[in-house]
Amino acid sequence: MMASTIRGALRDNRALWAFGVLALTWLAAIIFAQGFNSVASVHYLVQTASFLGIVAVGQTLVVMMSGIDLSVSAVVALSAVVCAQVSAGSGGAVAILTALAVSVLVGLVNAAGLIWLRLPPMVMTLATGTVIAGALLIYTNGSPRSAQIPLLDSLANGSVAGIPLATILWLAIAAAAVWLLHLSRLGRYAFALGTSEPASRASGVPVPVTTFVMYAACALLAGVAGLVLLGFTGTSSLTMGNPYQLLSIASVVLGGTSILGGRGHLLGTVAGALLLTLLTALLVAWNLSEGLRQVSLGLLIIVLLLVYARERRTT
Amino acid sequence: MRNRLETAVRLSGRAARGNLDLVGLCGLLVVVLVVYQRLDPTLLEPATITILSAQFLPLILAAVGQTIVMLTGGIDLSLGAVLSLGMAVFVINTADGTMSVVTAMVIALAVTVLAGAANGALVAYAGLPPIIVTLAASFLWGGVTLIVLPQPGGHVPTGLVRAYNLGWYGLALPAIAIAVALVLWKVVKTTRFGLTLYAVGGNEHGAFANGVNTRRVKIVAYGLAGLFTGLAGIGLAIQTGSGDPTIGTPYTLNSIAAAVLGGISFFGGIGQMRGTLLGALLLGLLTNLLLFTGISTFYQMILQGVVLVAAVAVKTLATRERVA
Amino acid sequence: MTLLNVERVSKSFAGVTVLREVSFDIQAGEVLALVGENGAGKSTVLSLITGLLTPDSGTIRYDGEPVRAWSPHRARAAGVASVHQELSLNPHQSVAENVFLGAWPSRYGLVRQGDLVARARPLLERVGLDVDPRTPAGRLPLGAQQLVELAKALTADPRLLILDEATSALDDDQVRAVFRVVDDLRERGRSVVIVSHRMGELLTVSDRLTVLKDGEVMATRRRDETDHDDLVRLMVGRELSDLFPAKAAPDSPQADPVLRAAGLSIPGACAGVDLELRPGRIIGLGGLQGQGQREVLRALFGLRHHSGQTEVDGRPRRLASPREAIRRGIAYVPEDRKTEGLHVVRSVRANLALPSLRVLAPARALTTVSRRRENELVEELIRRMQVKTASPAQEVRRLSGGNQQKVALAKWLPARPRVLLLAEPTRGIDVGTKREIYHLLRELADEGMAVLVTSGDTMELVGLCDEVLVMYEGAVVERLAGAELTEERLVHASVVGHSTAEETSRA
Amino acid sequence: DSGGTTPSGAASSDPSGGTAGTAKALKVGWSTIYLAPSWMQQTLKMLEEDVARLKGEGKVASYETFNANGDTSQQIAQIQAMIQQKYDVILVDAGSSTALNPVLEQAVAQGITVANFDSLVTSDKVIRVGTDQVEWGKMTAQWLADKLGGKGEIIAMNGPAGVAVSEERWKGAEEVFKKYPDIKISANVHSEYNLAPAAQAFASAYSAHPNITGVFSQGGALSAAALQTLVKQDKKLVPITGENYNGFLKMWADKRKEGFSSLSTAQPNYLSVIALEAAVAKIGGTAVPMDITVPLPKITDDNLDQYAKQDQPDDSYPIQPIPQSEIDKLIGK
Ligand SMILES: Nc1ncnc2c1ncn2[C@@H]1O[C@H](COP(=O)(O)OP(=O)(O)OP(=O)(O)O)[C@@H](O)[C@H]1O
Ligand SMILES: Nc1ncnc2c1ncn2[C@@H]1O[C@H](COP(=O)(O)OP(=O)(O)OP(=O)(O)O)[C@@H](O)[C@H]1O
Ligand SMILES: [Mg+2]
Ligand SMILES: [Mg+2]
Repeated sequence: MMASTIRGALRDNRALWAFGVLALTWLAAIIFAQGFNSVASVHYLVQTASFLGIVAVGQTLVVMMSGIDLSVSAVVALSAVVCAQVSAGSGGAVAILTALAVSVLVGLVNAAGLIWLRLPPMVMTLATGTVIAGALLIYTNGSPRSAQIPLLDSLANGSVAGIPLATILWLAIAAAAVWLLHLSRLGRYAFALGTSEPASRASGVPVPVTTFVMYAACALLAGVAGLVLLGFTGTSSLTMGNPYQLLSIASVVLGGTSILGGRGHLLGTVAGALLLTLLTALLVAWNLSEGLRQVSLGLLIIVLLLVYARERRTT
Repeated sequence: MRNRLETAVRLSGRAARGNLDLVGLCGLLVVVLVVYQRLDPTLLEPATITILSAQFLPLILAAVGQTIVMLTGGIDLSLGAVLSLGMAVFVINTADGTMSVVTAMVIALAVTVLAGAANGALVAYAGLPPIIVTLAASFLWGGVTLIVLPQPGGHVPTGLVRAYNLGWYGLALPAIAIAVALVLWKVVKTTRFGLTLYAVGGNEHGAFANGVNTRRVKIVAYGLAGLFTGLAGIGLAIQTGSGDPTIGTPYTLNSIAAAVLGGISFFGGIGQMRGTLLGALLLGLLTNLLLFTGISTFYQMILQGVVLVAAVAVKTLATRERVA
Repeated sequence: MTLLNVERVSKSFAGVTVLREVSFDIQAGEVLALVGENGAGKSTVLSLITGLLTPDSGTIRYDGEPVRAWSPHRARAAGVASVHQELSLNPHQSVAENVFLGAWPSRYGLVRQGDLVARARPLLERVGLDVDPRTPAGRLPLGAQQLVELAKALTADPRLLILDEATSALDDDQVRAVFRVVDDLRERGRSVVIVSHRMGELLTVSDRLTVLKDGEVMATRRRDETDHDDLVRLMVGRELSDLFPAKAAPDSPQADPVLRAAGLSIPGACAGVDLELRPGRIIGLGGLQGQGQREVLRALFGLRHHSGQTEVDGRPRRLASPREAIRRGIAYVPEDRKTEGLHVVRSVRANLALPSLRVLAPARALTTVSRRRENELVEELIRRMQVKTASPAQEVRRLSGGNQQKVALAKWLPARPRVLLLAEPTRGIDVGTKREIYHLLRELADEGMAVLVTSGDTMELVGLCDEVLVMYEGAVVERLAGAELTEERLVHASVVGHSTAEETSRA
Repeated sequence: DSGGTTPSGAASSDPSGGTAGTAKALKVGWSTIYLAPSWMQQTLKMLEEDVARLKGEGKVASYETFNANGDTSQQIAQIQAMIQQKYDVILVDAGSSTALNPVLEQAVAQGITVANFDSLVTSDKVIRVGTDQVEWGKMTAQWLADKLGGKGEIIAMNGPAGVAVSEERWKGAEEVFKKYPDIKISANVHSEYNLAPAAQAFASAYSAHPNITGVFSQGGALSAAALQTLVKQDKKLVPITGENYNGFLKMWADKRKEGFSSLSTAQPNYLSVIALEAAVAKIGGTAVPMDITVPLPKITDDNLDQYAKQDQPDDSYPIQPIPQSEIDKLIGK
């Protein structure tokens, strides 16, 4: 009976599990693979994890309300490309603001499609993603620019007290998102929507407002990630966001958040992004062929999810 | 009395609305076909039908597979990877000679059915949502495909490739294959299993509480989807005369788009295969149509996104319940 | 001959013991009733019998043999059929397909729809349901769906039929049809286990009654050895007096209506409904199943497009969405609590706090939810409504049905609504709690709330309401109040479809 | 009116192809698997310039681009549509080295001149204009091996797995490294030919193997990612092989005085121009070789300044124009 109580408690705290698994994996990496024990290695893991992490935090916001945003990859590229393009004419600050504004706009369009056209989130966000990709081709006439924006450069590459600024930014964003999702009224509404839309409507949850805010926040964060990436590489490209589409969702889920919505904790996503980055690095370190590497990644994700992310049955 | 009458009116209205869906799709398809015919007058000639059906076969069969999974309330994000896997296994086993082609087909289908069933077993037993299981599985099967066929290659007997792509004594082999596959589905649908599929998708717990072995149903459904996906992969291999380990990727999203367009619900239990067929045809023809219109490629992507949104939105808005 | 033996079974969920060494048996050709308060463990013990759950300890013997690897599949194969408390129909499949769910008759492995429909008809007839078997099950009203469930349970000609509150959504006519089926089964030597909170029904139909309290068997009585009061005493542990509270004084000055509807119409559901809801009054909407009562409530709560005038406090207001209705002080407890009433996979706390978030998270605190005040509020509600839950963090779906209903009602209270719309508020609720709810509703009315209730239970309407509007085919055909409000007149108007006054005038 | 006749049959015998006035102007189309990457954009521009010139000469009547957006099946559909619309010349940048063979051969059988460039198919019925990808790997790997004196520890940065270009370059490199048992390949990274993911992939590989003495990279963005990481981390700048990705070239030029050194090559954009001219020449009756292998340019410390373009975006591929005489020689005029 005791055991089942403990199991129940642990089950309810899947985000904690994610951190536990992260710690164990890291330990295993240090012991069984070389190169994971250095400060430099930690430094770069948390730095690279923060690009994915920022996108994944945004993704968590919409997944929690049982949505999904497949346009994040396009928004990452959109924000970077727009910023690089605008900065050539109008300087860094204007460029950054423009990029973020455009990103938010995409989020609003996504939400509008869900609310007024009643499209499934997967369809709507996929379509906006395609449209953005096409629009970027036209906007840049095919050749996106490079840009050296000092603010972004230091944000992406600098460190304070040995901690990468990008990571600090990520954690600050995560903290703000924790407030939004877990402490504020809107967050409660998002959780409610994530578990039952009819019941939420009938309880007076402001469905449109919640949807607009969460999708806009998600797109905004994808935009921020695009800017940080622009700072990191100094150049924009039309395909730079591609890896983040599926990986951001995988991070959310590895963080213990239910893809069906309404269950999980945002901090789990922080662990999820770190875990995914670590796994990728680990697989690189093992020096397997690409085929075996993908097989291992797929199996590892499934096994980890089996440990702590199973859904309960509605019996 | 009045009540009864009103119920009857309401019911027939609903029936019309249910079919309105398909009627609308059919109408759209006719419009597209007419426009197509003007741009390409050979549309209805056997040669063109052969070419087009060879072109559409992989998408149609993949969408059939996706539909089966979606009817159970699931989704298969590993479909593209399994399609490539089927293709890869098929081409490494084909050499010249009919016998070996048949054997290779059987082996390839066995592999894809097993891959699908494995997905299904994970969904059924692991208690993980299908979208996540199959996302992870897409890495898994993608990796397996790369191990089986590290880079494009393999060879399908030239005679078969020619017969398939150019017609065989005037017969459009791919069209026949599609028809056979759809008849196969029709039979499956009228079996108990077919009804169970809809029952599980519509109310899983209800089905379970009534003694349906929901786990077995899911495993079989995903396995069946693997069968159709494998057929799609084999079709693609014969069309292209070879195998390519990464060629299947776009089919994942395209198959979902076709199914959604055809009226299959993401929540399971709702939708008809003929809807999916129409959806896939429409998607394929529209993409082709863009090629004839000479619209700048830059705008084509935008148009694709807009068309998808518009089609699905019109469909959902036209068929939704009138609740506040 | 003993068909089924439940021997000292225990069951606990996450450390909470729900059944403690429960034993009882069912004879062939017998109807056994299981009674008990909400959360006593009735559904749980039935789930053990149907194979949905496995006991932690103890044995279940079927036909003298202990059951092994029991599952719904095996139970069904062994002749155990059940109608669960929660509906298990597939809303998207036809009635016929649902009736044969999982065991569709087929020829050469192929199922023919025509055959299904033809075979479904006599079964539907047997349970007194007159619908086209091709209708999607989700389109039927709740009561009809329950009858479809019953027809489904009858397909395999079961040796043991389990009815877990299978009559909760039925009107009197339909209940009689169910009892005919039960009697018929008994005559043919089959056994039935029946669970219901309508004590009167149980006393007419059952041979023996087993009383459960807090997961333990209190007693098993033969029908002729017991009566209503005795059972209630065993269930609740004390006497229950005055089930219904006193009504509002009929000649008290009437306040102005808070909510007024004139000519409310919804195509296919109701037409030209006029009603006035005044503070201090409880109004009932009566009539047979599915005469549009539910839709009227949904329309008033903005969940259903409607035409006609609606006025709040004498001013015309459009009630186009639940948010607007809530803003005007209207609250709604739906009939189908699992979809619109509750977030079943969320905690009791989250459910109770949801409508009150504006207060718990005011704009001046940047809308941050105050945990302290949330806990206070939730605990107060749980205490006031006596919700039986392990903790406020327990998921609502883990509560017994009756306690779920309490949560669905309780969540509105802190918002102090001025109009309360209740659909079937005591469906599946035990006598003790029913009494509490009746008294609570009257209390709320006395505090100035206007209450509108639909119910299929005539006694409830007569006992609770100040006035009852009888609906028939979408129209209000009779208004009964004061001395005119009797069960007889109510039933008459419900069945005949027009008022007695009309009859006399026409004569 | 371009009919189904084989244009080559009606061509004049003038080997110089200077019969612009008499030969009919051609309908030309290019089907490409991707259009988004900047290399493709640059290629498109170069191609369009050449088309404009040929139009001026009356050799080309119309030109159209088709983007398959990563979907090989769609590329097949495109080529089929081009056959249907009776194009005279089909240019192809292939999404799969094998999957397009049947449809391209079908086009050839219909009398259409097909010229494939950059990413090549295995069919020998079409004109294939490319560089030797295996040689690419060999050449740059050999340089690295020499630079390391035959021993050391390296990270290999490859393109996406399962893609022919990437696999072939690595095949060439692996052949060379096999000869040097003292060179240890401590990590073999696959990434899109794209800076951001490459930078992340390299950073994680590098943090596991900080003692490497060289990097074999088979793509410019990959090289830039590696060099950038070393520069940012203020680490020793080990030799990195590369490609004419301007971001990399600029950084190289900048760090050359700190002792950084590389050998880069290029997949020249003018492959497209050669392919177009080969096709036009073939229709004009020239005996164009079916396989045209364009020599790989070599960018070294010495000629780097001719390539690195400080005023152009990082995401561009500077290349020295190829003289017309060179083209004529390659296409057998
Ligand atoms: N589709 C279903 N709907 C409802 N119940 C199901 C379904 N499938 C299986 N079950 C039943 O649910 C119960 C739990 O299943 P199982 O023991 O396999 O899950 P589990 O992995 O132990 O999950 P948990 O840890 O939540 O108990 C079993 O009695 C099983 O028969
Ligand atoms: N899956 C579960 N997890 C945790 N607790 C549960 C679960 N199922 C039931 N319970 C608890 O077991 C107790 C008995 O529930 P059960 O549904 O058997 O009551 P019941 O007698 O059927 O009540 P009602 O008359 O309201 O239907 C309740 O307190 C309920 O909260
Ligand atoms: Mg279990
Ligand atoms: Mg119960």
